[in-house]
Amino acid sequence: MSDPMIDEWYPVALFSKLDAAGRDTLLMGHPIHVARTGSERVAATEADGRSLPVRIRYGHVWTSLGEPKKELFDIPEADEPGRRLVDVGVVRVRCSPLRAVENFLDIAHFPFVHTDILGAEPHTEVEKYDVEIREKEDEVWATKVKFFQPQAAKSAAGGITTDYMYRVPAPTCSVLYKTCPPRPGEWDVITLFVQPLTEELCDVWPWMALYDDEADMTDLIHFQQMIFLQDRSILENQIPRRLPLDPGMEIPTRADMTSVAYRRWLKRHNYTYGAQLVAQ
Amino acid sequence: MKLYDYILSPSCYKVRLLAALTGTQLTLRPVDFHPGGEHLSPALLALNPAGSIPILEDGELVLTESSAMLVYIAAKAAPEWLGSGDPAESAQIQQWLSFSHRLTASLGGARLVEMLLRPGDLAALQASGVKALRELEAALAVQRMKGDIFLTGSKPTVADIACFPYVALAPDGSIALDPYPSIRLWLRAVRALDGFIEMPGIHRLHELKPEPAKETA
Amino acid sequence: MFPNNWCKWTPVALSADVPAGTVIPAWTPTGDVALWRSQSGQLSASSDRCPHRGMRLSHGFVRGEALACIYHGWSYGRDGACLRIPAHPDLQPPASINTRNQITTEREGIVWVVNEAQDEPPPSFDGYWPLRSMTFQASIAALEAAAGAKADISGLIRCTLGGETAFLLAVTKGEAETIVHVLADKNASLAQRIAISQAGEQLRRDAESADALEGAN
Amino acid sequence: MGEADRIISKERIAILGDLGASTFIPWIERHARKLGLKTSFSTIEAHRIEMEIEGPEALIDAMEMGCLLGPIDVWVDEILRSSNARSSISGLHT
Repeated sequence: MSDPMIDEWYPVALFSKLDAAGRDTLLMGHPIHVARTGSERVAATEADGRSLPVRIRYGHVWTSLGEPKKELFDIPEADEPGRRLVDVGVVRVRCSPLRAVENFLDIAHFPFVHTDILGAEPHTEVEKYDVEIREKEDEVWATKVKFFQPQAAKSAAGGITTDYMYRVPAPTCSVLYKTCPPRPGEWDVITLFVQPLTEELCDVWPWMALYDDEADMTDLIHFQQMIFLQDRSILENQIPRRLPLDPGMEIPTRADMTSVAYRRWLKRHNYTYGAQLVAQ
Repeated sequence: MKLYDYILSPSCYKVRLLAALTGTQLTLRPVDFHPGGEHLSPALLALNPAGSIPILEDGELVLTESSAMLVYIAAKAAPEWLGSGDPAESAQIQQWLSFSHRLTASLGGARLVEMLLRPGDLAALQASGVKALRELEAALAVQRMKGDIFLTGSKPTVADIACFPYVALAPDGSIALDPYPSIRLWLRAVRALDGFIEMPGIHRLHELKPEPAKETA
Repeated sequence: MFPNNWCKWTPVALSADVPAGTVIPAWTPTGDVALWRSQSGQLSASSDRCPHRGMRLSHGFVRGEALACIYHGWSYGRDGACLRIPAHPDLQPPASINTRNQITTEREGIVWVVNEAQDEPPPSFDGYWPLRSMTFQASIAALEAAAGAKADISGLIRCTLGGETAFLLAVTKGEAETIVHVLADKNASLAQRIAISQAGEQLRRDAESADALEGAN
Repeated sequence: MGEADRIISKERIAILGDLGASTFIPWIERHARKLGLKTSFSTIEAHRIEMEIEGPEALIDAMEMGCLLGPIDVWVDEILRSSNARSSISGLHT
């Protein structure tokens, strides 16, 4: 049975940084070349010369090794006027692409890994929140997530309880909506786009669409890079490297509800590239 | 003092760290090193033709080498970080400052390849990184036999700060620190210093804080 | 070499490399362990994997008498039982959530680990001074060839390093990796101990190049 | 909710889905043992398993989390608990 993940869209380059010489990279173990061919045009080709479908969205170039049955997922907020779109850049991580997404969906690690920024002891409790798999959209959603944060964003001055929503629209992509300190009632959008190089190696391309008129663009980039780099040593030291779809060697609790829903959704769709099927 | 800074740069972090440890105020000017490549922009090349960061400005003075910045900050704010003035000790501090450039080239090079996808011969960088770590481990083992924990004695100096970041972040370049017990204790001693600050990839020493008491309902 | 037919214990570290309130990674034939010493000085060897989500516990932290995981802060007592799940602060975790600790003991400055209870304690190396632990990217055979001596009945390789008598406790980690705990005579002076430590570096170079030559043939 | 984590409760749980694989019951028992929970099965069918579980609510929640995912050869549609009508993360019918 071929993995249906082959038909999904994946980020393979930052559009603003892609030139005519392009870049050689890997997608699910296959060497590919991505290069700019015009002011708004990009070509992606496999090693044998086969050209791959391309989309340019959310600051990134997207392609697929298979035949995508669905258009690249929509992030409506990306087109809202007044938002600042932030290309955060790429970071390579020696872990399963699925583990990178799962970690992004996790809040319980904030006090220990993002200490004094996204969380701090003694505020470690994860309160009940809602998780659902939206059938029409075929996406995982976690809503009514709340967590106390000493410095939730670059624009946050002090500690506040931050509201979150998480969305998984594709097996290696996640969109996070969080309270936007300068504009109560609006949500900042922070995404994690993951390029699966192999089942145990990935390139992570964070991207943001923020309401923040004050902060310097570089500050915004640095803040998000700082957060993600605090996670990197965790991701590279989880055993096994692949994401277990059988939790027999783990102990998920209610705080891991989003992780469980994400893994269930992967399992239902047979999205197993980067997954470990049997607990060992 | 104004520091042209990048949050993920261990060399910039050296300067931020010593400033924090000595109570020196820095004005940070973030540089979009990755993905923007701003360090190679005309404005920054005019300040530092080498195209590297950090850059430290203090009035007319412009410094472009992190070791020089450490010496400058220590001399201005906390001369004890330059050692006691004993000739042998001063020379050893200089030797470790020079050694730190080998760490930047090897461990730092491997990290740039592994983490930020910069071109480079990863296996060669890792091999020279391991060689440097073994040299450091051997030296620290001898220091411990003498009853000292830091590179040149019982007190930390700019030598320790110059070597600390790239060593602590060696795993970012897929170089394990597991085989180095003396390095591990030295890293911990630096991290436990009063006023220590972290950078991404170096976690908080949570053990220094007591377990939070259970909130009573 | 260890472990062997008569001794199931593995020497995993030197006591001095695990001071109170620290955790280090260590290797045993039955799996990696997070070797940690509580604030009161008690040693434990936990499986190096948090039962919650698989994070290596050797990256964690020791507070009081408990080892905590760096990822979500789950903490475990000396018997391996889970003590605290910070995401659910009011929950008293069941003892069945457990890090499955191995048995550990210390004798004369060497930490030994075994996975099931033994009638015999590990061998005593009274009269020796544990100097340092080193990892060789070399087989035990290459180590013995470089040292010019074979392990005796007690598992000890007695050789001359830097003109001084040294003793090596070798643990075979894999075909091409050996962990070596270097000991000196208890009466060795500081200068003699330093000489042995430095000469250990040459011993490693010799053993590793011997293996490399063999690989080239 | 903190209170509930300390109170020992007894719940009836029904697991619905494609549960026929012989691996599942031993898997559930093993997972319950790991959580220190007492379980007793009253129904074991290919599409429905019912059991009684006793322990702190947070651990019964954890049991629910584990079983929702389960071993790879089992698919759990949803888990019904006597304490709340339906699990909050079920509802995937494809």
